[in-house]
Amino acid sequence: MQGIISLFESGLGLPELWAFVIGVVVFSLLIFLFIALFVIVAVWLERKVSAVIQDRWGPMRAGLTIQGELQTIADTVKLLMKEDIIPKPVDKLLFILAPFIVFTATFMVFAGIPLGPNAYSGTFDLGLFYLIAISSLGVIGIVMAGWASNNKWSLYGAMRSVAQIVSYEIPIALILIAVVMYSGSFSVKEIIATQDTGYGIFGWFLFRNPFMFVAAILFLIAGTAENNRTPFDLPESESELIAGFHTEYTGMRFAFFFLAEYANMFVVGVLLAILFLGGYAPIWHVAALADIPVLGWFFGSSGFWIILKAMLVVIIQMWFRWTFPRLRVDQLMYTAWKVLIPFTMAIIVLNGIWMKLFNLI
Amino acid sequence: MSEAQRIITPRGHQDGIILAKLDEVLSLARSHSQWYLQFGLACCAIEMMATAASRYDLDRFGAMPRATPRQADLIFVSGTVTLKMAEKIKVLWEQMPAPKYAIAMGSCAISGGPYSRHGYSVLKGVDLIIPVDVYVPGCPPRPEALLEGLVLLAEKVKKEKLLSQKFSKKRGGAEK
Amino acid sequence: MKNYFINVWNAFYTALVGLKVTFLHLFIKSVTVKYPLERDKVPANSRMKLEVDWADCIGCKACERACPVQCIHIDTSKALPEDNLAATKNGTARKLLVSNFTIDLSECLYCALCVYPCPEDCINMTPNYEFGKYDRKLLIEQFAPFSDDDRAKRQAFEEELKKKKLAEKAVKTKEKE
Amino acid sequence: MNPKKLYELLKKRFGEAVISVDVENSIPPKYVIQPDKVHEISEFLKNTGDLEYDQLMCLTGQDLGNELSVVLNLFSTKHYSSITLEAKVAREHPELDSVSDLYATANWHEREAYDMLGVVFKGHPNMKRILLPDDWEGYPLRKDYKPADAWHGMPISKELSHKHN
Repeated sequence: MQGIISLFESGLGLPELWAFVIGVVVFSLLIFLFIALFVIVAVWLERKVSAVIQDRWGPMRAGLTIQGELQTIADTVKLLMKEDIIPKPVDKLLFILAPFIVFTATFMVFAGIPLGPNAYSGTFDLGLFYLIAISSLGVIGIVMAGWASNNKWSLYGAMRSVAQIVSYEIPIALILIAVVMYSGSFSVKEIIATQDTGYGIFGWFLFRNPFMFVAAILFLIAGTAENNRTPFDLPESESELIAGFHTEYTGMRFAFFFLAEYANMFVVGVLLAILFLGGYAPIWHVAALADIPVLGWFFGSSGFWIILKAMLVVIIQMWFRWTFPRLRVDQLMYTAWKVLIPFTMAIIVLNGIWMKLFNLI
Repeated sequence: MSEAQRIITPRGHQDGIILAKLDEVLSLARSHSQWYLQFGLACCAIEMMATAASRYDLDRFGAMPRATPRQADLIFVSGTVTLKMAEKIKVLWEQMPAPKYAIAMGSCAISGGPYSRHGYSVLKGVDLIIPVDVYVPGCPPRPEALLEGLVLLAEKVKKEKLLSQKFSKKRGGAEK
Repeated sequence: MKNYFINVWNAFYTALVGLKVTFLHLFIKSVTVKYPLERDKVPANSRMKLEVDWADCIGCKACERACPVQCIHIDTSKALPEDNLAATKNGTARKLLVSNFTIDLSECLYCALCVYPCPEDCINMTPNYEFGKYDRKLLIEQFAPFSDDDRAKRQAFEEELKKKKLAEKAVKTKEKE
Repeated sequence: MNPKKLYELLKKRFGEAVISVDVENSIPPKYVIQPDKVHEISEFLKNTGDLEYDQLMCLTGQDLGNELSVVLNLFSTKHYSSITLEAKVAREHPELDSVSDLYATANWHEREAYDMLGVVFKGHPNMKRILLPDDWEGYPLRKDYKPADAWHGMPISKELSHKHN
């Protein structure tokens, strides 16, 4: 982002303030474009993954080939054209605000995500802390949506969502401690730099010790629960709660929830990539590529690696969704409080012992 | 689709080529994205479920099942509409956002079917309470027949011109 | 404590088994019939749409009486001088003209009870299932190839005949008295 | 137990309440009883040692023309025998004792008989319509039932429904 601002400042000769404002706007638009593009691809991919797992074809009629690649665009156009219903008994202000808060929380997370060593919007010393804190802000929007809808199913969905996210925040935070024990810093750049040892995937925290491997799996489970996806989709379980907290939302307002859900999937993917898969660090360094103008940029700082790794996690999440049935509420709470939290605590302790044994401290 | 052309005569519009073309594109997109609310009432519901399953796969047409009427574009009324249930169908229909469509599946939903003469508790056709776009006859229809109904509906949606209609209304109701 | 770990391991292990099952389905060929492009073969004797070969109908109304939901309607009239009625394919001479033969396909049960009593085998179930319509009135199928004017003409002729008969009867009864 | 023997046993115990037994024309044998003794007789049949009719297979209402009747099909899982009880009730005030405290199955079946024929079961915990809407008028399975023109503004008969056709 600094690069863009300085480009406006020096390249176009704009005053500092204007350059800053325009730079911020341009950068946010770029992020928005990226999210929209990702969601369009991810929704299509999700439907295709589900189709393949169920031996079906999936969308095949919208688009130029038989794979229905324009399906999501058709859906978006349709959602844009739908009537916007605001039921009479709702709390109007909260009802309108809720989807935007949910989306904004997800949107803000992207500010802390680095795509390459030089491609990030801001430098945070507590970058990881920021990511976790902001990504769980969306639950406020969900509660607002559930409360404002004046619908019992919405309220149930919202309440379940709060209980779920509050519970699953804890194992995630505890796993962060395990990671930070290795990196010694909360800065995302620092964490990635610690993993970029030159040994390719063997530098990743995933393979540092057996407990970190378990921690990665637990993080994936907790992350899936964080963004309310099957098998943890209790806030919007359609067989019990109609559509949970977004039962009363139509057209574009619903699309924002949709957008936020898929963007959240990407966030979990990126977090997992940063924490365990080496972030934007390439899987192998090819020194010869760095000097070639386009390829060097593409494999160096374009975000290719981190997006690839995040996409992998996103696909694994989709795989989860079309494999597992939904958990019961008590099973959900059992998983969080009686399995994930004790296990993560044990991982921290064992990590410390391991590091002491191998003189890594 | 001679049937389609016969019923839906193209509306006259003088809104310029851009609006008309845009309308065409938008209607094309809408015709490929009909999220449906399933309203299974009797034996036809089983065929409807079979249609959504792997063998016939409604998802190929861009049709996604939605649990809430607020996010649905299309309602499948499949089965015997009793008077007690008719009220609920009406409520659900009114909760759907426009533009919305309905498909009546099976003899019972279309006209009461076998209950049309002596069924004291059966509504004689769901089109008495909600406007039905496509009638899929059969007792019950094959899954392919329902898919044909969906294709017929898509043909109908493609011919709609929502934008032109809206703007001509704003300009003083040239539509009439 | 031991149970707890066994439980956790079982949960994890069975989840992996589930993931394996769905993963293997990536390599199974799709079972979908891509309907508008290809379709299932329907057995030749399957009961779908009713079809009537009007040229063979003798207007006996056996099917109308057999129908459990009364969705068949047949009107017959005496043949006009200009209609020359050919014999049916079974060789039966047609004495009446079927001026109106409608089947309300929206009420039809597809039970085939109308097929068996037909003496001329002219009403049949066909394996055609694609006849969705935009309007319910279009589901009332008319099999007699006459325009409404034609039908009105025939009805008028029929009524004239009836009147004539009544008049003749009246004359006869008067003569008897 | 032999139907004739059972009839004599019942006659001895309940006297006039047991009217007749039909063995020839009815399988299983049909005992016609007084409506005000249905509960007592069922209780006796259920709890007596060598009878033990512990299952109610079906409870049906009938319209016999000038009177209504309620038929209970009882079955003994232990002795593998079944009998039919029939109680005839007046058309004007059809009232009967509920057997829902003896057989849980009777709960819904009695509600159905009430829904379709208007037979009131005294002592039933929740005597209201089960299939038709609560504000429905008339009892459709009575032979003199004439459906109304409309319910909540929705026409019922086909002729009224499709006047425009």
